[in-house]
Amino acid sequence: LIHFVLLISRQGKVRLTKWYSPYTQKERTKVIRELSGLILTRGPKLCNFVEWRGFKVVYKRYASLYFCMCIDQEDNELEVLEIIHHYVEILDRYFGSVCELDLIFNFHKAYYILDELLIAGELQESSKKTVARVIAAQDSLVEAAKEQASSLSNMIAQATK
Amino acid sequence: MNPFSSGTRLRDMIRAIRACKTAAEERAVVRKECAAIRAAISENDQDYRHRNIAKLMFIHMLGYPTHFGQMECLKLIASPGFPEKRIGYLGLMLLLDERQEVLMLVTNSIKQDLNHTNQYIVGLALCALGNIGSAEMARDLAPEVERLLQFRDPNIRKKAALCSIRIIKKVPDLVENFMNPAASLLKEKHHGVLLTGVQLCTDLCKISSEALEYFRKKCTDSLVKVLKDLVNSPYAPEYDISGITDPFLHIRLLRFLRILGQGDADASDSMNDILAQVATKTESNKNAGNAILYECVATIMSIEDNGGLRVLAINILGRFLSNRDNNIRYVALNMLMRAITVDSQAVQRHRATILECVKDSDASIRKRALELVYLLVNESNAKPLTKELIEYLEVSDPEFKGDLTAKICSIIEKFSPEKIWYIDNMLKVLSEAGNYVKDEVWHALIVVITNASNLHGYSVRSLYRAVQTTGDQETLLRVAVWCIGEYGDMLINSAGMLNIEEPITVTESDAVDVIETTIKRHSSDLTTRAMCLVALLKLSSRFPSCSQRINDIIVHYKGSLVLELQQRAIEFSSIVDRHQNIRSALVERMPVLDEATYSGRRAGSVSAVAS
Amino acid sequence: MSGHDSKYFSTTKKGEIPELKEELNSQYKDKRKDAVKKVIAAMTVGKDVSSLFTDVVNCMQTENLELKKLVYLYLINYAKSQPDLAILAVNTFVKDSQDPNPLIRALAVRTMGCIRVDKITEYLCDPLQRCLKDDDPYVRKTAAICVAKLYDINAELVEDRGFLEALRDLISDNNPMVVANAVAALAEIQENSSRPIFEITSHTLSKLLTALNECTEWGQVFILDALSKYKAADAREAENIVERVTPRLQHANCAVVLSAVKMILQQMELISSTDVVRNLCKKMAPPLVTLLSAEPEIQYVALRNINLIVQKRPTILAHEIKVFFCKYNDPIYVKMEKLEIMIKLASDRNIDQVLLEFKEYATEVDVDFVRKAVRAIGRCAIKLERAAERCISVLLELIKIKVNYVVQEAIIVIKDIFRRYPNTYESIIATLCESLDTLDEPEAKASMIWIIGEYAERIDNADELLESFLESFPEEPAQVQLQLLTATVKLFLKKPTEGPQQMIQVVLNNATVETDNPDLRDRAYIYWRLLSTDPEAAKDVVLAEKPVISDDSNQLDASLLDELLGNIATLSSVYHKPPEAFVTRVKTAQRTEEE
Amino acid sequence: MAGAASALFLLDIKGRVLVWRDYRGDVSSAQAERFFTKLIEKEGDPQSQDPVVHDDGVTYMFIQHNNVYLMAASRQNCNAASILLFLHRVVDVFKHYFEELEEESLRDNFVVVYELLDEIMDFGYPQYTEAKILSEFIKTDAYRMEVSQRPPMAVTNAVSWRSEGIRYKKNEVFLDVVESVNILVNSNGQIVRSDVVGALKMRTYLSGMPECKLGLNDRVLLEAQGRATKGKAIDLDDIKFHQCVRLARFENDRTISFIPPDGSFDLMTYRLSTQVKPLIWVEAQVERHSRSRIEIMVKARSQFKERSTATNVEIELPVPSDSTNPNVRTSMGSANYAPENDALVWKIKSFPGGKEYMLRAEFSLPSITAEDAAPERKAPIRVKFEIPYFTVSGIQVRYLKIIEKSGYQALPWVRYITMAGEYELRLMS
Repeated sequence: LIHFVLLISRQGKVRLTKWYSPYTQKERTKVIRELSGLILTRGPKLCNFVEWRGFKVVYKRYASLYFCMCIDQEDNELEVLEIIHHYVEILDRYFGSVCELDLIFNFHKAYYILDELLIAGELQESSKKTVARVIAAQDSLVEAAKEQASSLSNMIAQATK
Repeated sequence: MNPFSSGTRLRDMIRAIRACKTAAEERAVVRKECAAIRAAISENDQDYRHRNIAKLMFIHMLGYPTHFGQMECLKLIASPGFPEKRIGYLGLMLLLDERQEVLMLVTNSIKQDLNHTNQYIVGLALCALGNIGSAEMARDLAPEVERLLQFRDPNIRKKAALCSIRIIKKVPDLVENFMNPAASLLKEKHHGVLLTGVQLCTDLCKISSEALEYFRKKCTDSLVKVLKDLVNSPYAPEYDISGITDPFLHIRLLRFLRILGQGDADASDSMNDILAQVATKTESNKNAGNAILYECVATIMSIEDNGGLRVLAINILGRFLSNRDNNIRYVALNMLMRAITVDSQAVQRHRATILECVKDSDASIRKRALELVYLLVNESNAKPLTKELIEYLEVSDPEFKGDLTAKICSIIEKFSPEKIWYIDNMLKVLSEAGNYVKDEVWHALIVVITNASNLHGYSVRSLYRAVQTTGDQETLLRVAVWCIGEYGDMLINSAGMLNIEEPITVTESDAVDVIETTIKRHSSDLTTRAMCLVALLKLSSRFPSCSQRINDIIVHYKGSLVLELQQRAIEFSSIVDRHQNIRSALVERMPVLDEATYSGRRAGSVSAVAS
Repeated sequence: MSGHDSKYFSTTKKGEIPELKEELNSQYKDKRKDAVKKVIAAMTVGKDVSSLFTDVVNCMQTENLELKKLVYLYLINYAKSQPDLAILAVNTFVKDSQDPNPLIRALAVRTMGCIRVDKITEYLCDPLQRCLKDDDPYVRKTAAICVAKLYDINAELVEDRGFLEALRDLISDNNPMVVANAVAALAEIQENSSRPIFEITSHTLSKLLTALNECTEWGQVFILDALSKYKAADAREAENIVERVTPRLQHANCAVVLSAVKMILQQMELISSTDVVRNLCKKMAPPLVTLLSAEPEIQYVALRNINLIVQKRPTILAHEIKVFFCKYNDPIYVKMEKLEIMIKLASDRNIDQVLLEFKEYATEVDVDFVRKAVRAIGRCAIKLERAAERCISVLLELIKIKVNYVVQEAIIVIKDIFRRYPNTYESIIATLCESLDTLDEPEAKASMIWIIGEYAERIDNADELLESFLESFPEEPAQVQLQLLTATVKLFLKKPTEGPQQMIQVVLNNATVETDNPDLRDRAYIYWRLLSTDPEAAKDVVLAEKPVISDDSNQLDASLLDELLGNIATLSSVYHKPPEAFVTRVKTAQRTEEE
Repeated sequence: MAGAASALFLLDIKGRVLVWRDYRGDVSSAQAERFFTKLIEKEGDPQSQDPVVHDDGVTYMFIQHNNVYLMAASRQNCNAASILLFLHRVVDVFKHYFEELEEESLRDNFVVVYELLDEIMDFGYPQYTEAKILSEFIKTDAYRMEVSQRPPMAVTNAVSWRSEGIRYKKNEVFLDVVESVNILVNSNGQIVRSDVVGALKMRTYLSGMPECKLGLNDRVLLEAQGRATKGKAIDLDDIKFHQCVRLARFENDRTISFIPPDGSFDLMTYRLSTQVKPLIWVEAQVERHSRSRIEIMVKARSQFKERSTATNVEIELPVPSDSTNPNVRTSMGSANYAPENDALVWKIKSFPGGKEYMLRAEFSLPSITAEDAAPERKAPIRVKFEIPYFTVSGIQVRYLKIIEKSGYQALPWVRYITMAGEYELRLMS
């Protein structure tokens, strides 16, 4: 079970947080602070796991970003690394060679994609293609609604001229 | 429009926040933006509702309060359009969680959306329910979710499967309703549905033994076949990761089999072949393959014994342990901990490597290795291992000292071949890292010393020597103070001298000196000082000639602001002063706490905590 | 005026090192300089560029001062890891130490002193000897400090080569900055030596006091700190010294002011005339108060020191309590220290206003601050007998707000108030008992239990109240267990009825055979033996009259206070600990390692 | 108590080392990491932590400026006051060099930063921090060509703050007497604390090595000189002088004599703890209507003579952090909701003596309260203002004599102004 997903920049800025287990606002802040301190200071060649409050945090660094997932003691750390990479690849495909700025300005999209990948802290889909397809379908629903709205407002504008 | 509403776009707000140099600047920008959003909310501004929620989500991520926006998410969810619902649900999941009462208000909207004709809207509702649903919501909406497990589109079926996991975790008595539909998911070909279906079944089995029996009987063989097909499947680009088809599904199947095989010889037997195949055929040069091997080893270790498979598993771990990749070494150590109960001999072979890992530069590996070393210790290797660990204690960094000390102490307690070894080594730890030693450890040390009547003199003399050289380890001081109080006479008259001991001359006043320095030491804590007072009372009877001097020290604390010290000082000074006739009776040797019953009880309470 | 060095941080290519190597050996000066900059940039971000040692050292022989400085900087960083190669730099160093330009001469000795490699150190002696006698004061002041550096690396060498004498000579130098640095160096050397090396005679004293007027603010601090160790021969000399130091109280630099205060306080010990002392106290007050207008970090240090000063000389700031009232924007660490001093300065005259302030603080949001404010009220009650009643009524008001941590904090201080004023305020016990269930902090629990035991005869249901704690006895922290033990014994001695008798059995059993805490067991056995041998004696011992607790609970003991006052402005005065409590001698550790 | 800093670290806001200089070889860069973990390990933001932290034999002393931490590590019992003050001076030096001290300016100029770190401290002992003089021989790239190859005389001179050979066509001195009124009024309207902090701020444009002498209407001085002191003389509680002022001379005969640095500096500061009547008095009534609405009524009154006028008056009234929809009316000036400060700011451009103005405001509050929200801090009302041509203390500059051996005439210009310092009035709770 993944308890939460965190995306932290090298500067310690939070880029994405997703909590699958309940934590109060105060606890969340504390968790983020503790983990940033723990993870950002680790050297590059060390293993990608830190033990923390009886849990394990699996993290992986991609350029300036640290992707972190907190799991139970008995979960498969190596698989979680693979899940992180899976997510990153989907992001990369979606944004077209993703960079930190994409995730900052389109943070909601990163969440939409994550929601197609994980629910209740469990993996939902192992096909990148499928995720891309359902995201695209939903994006186009949004586009269609926008167009409709703008043509509607055009019509109103025309009518009230 | 409200004069405070800045009407900036999301992008512009993010830019403005990013441009801030200090936390204070950022706080100011965010607060202004929040005020503008509050203004828009109170005007019930519909056009910008989704934009405001998007902004609040960003602000929330930065850690600022956004409670005032929660109702807006509900309004967005209640609106008819997909774009509004999409952002509304996202906001709901981000700004709220299962503990908030406001969340209940959304139950009805979710119910409607679960019945929506647009499958993507159904998907949003499932996702929200699966991620933040409360027990109450789970109960209310379980029938909808159960129905959706048979929805025409696989995209919804897989979401419903994971959503069901949350439901049964929140409301375990609903397990029964989900068993049948879950089992039918296992027949699916769609990877996503199969993946989530296996997961759902696994969780059902974890929650209910009835479910476990049910799945074990009904599905073990078919699952073995599914895994077999997967392992032998031809190249499938959509699911391929470094040459392996869907490692995620591999791992989930292996995990489910583990649960089914555990404690059931028949089920275990039926999966032997496929496990052997996975263990031998899986490529181990990439992470995905190693992840599968790791899972496979875990399954082999857990299911009913099959010697051949275990050897295979231990060999894999051996390879892992000598891998240069720290991740692989870490999981090897992790898995060896579980393997030790199955085959401790095999793990012992790697002892030297594991001990090296205790000194690794990687804190995570160090910690894992230490846990493992602890499990590896037995009567035959306790002495050299303890020696090695104590030596390492001196150079280890402060963060690690706490863990290391605790483990060393525990090893000493568990495996000491003779008491003198126990005492000697404990003294070493106390002198080196006494400030990291927990109460129960030094308590236990005193219990051991008191029970070893032939070592009383030896102990008090060793302690006396130890505090002469290291006076700043709190627990060392406490044990020394207690022993000097209790066995002060043996310190002076060299009673019970062992032939390995160097002779030592200590006068009565030397002994009192130790206590006096300790009680007056600026950094001594309350417990140590309080113990000093008892020690002084004892010494006043053991060394009558020092009685006056001792009373002078005690009297000083009669006006102490510290409750415990004042009370003791008043009582003890009165005893020394006015009740000399009963004094020696009061402080004669303390009854010994019977070691056997005591440690038995302690072990009992420890295992109670552990379970 | 911003430069463009940042571009160097962006290069993270793999072939960086070979590329740099090539550039360092370029035939073009500018290219070489740029390359060295890149090397330093890499070093700055923590990359290991030690493999370029030879190439960088090759750039050392240059007319360009900036480049030279960069190469030196590199040497300071890496010489230790490449001691064999470091020798390559020696020639240039020695040459530079004779350069016509004083900047370069000083730079050379300064840098050589920073390179802690034996081979370099050997070659440092001659240039250092020359530079100590250099015509240019800038070189001499650098050389003076360099002697201390050398002493840190190789003390024997310093003593053998007569550097100590040379350093002592510099005290009479005509340049104030040279004098100040020589003093700093000598003081440091003295600190690490058991032999007398830097003994201040009345002659040097006078010279140094004169130098004070002319040297930089930092130099003034060195000199004042060194002189504060000086023991005047008699009151007259002390007064003389003080007279020459007092003008420093007007210095804008807070460190100068604090060091001057230190020196004055030291000399005041010798001055017997009460008039002079009173006058000096009056003089020191305004500068001490002004320290509170400094930056918050300095305020913090000042407050920690003022805390010591008012313990020794309470009169100095007796009338200035208002400046210690907390401002809204004071950082929490300043507020906490101010509170501490407010307690110390509270008096019958100002207590009403102080209480109003404390009450205000007690309703703030910062939990630690609120706790401290509540405790402060109690401590004032203990300190000021005539104000005790007012303090207690404020505490009771606060208890009524029912904020959990306020209640617990209040109970902790009220038990002290009871011990300070026996038989005066016990009427409030009933109010306290109402909060019994809400206590979850050991200290508060222990305090409440003590109150119940101590006043068992006045509390009708004392046995019930204590009994409610017994069930959880094994899980309680030791502090609470010990108080429960004592309280039960008291209850039994006061009301030897059936209930308490059973309770005492349970408690004694729990505290002897059911625990491994040796201290608790000792305590319980002593009670047990006492009760069984001589119940009358037990009463006499346990219920003995208590001396009233003293009101100076938070005072340091006199010898420690004096030691700390001698360390005003230093870390020791900030920590309120003697230096040896936090200074660990790294050097000795290193030496034993080498052996 | 000899003791020195071991190293100086410049860290970014997340505790990563930007530049550091090792002075004694007994700490490593790992220390910076330990320092920062130590800092964030405790709850709350680093700004609320003690500025002196001890960990495992090393003491860390630090200050923050913009997005940079300046931290000195020491293993000895060093002079904490001196080191912390030194860190503040380092900020001044960097500001002089780079205009602003922040992460970017340090990165962009790391070479100069290293050079400066080498010069301002040696073996952990503060050496020299006069930015103006330093910039004569340590220059940034742009000015590199003009670098002097020798240490300026001033570095080691008794007059370490001024170089020789300064020339101006027109010799002028500007002297501003600025008094800040600090006041704290309790919620019951009682003045808890009040004092005045004054500063004589100088800007000098003088040639050569001028000798200056300043005369004030200081009662002690006037009495010493046997002059009549009725009404005009003032008592200054505590005077602090710039290091250029001859302290021993002042101690002897209260003469303020000095050779000034070039440019601007604070010649002296003083403090007056006599209680002053609050120049602007503010009363506020706050009414909370359940959790939905809050009403504020404010009266502001000027309590100084009618012939003076306060300008740029700003009254900051605290409001709950989630206030919405302000509705404000004022009898004078304008009021704006400033959510960045959780306040309503009432600005009055010109506020003559003896006047009273009113403000009424209403805010609405959201119905949902924050989960585990900390109770709101009880902020006081804060007031800012300036009153030109006026000092509370009545201090007067009687003369400023400037004597230089070339004998030029220099013009002194003197101005007076009073302003609000920490001017706080606690709200009724």
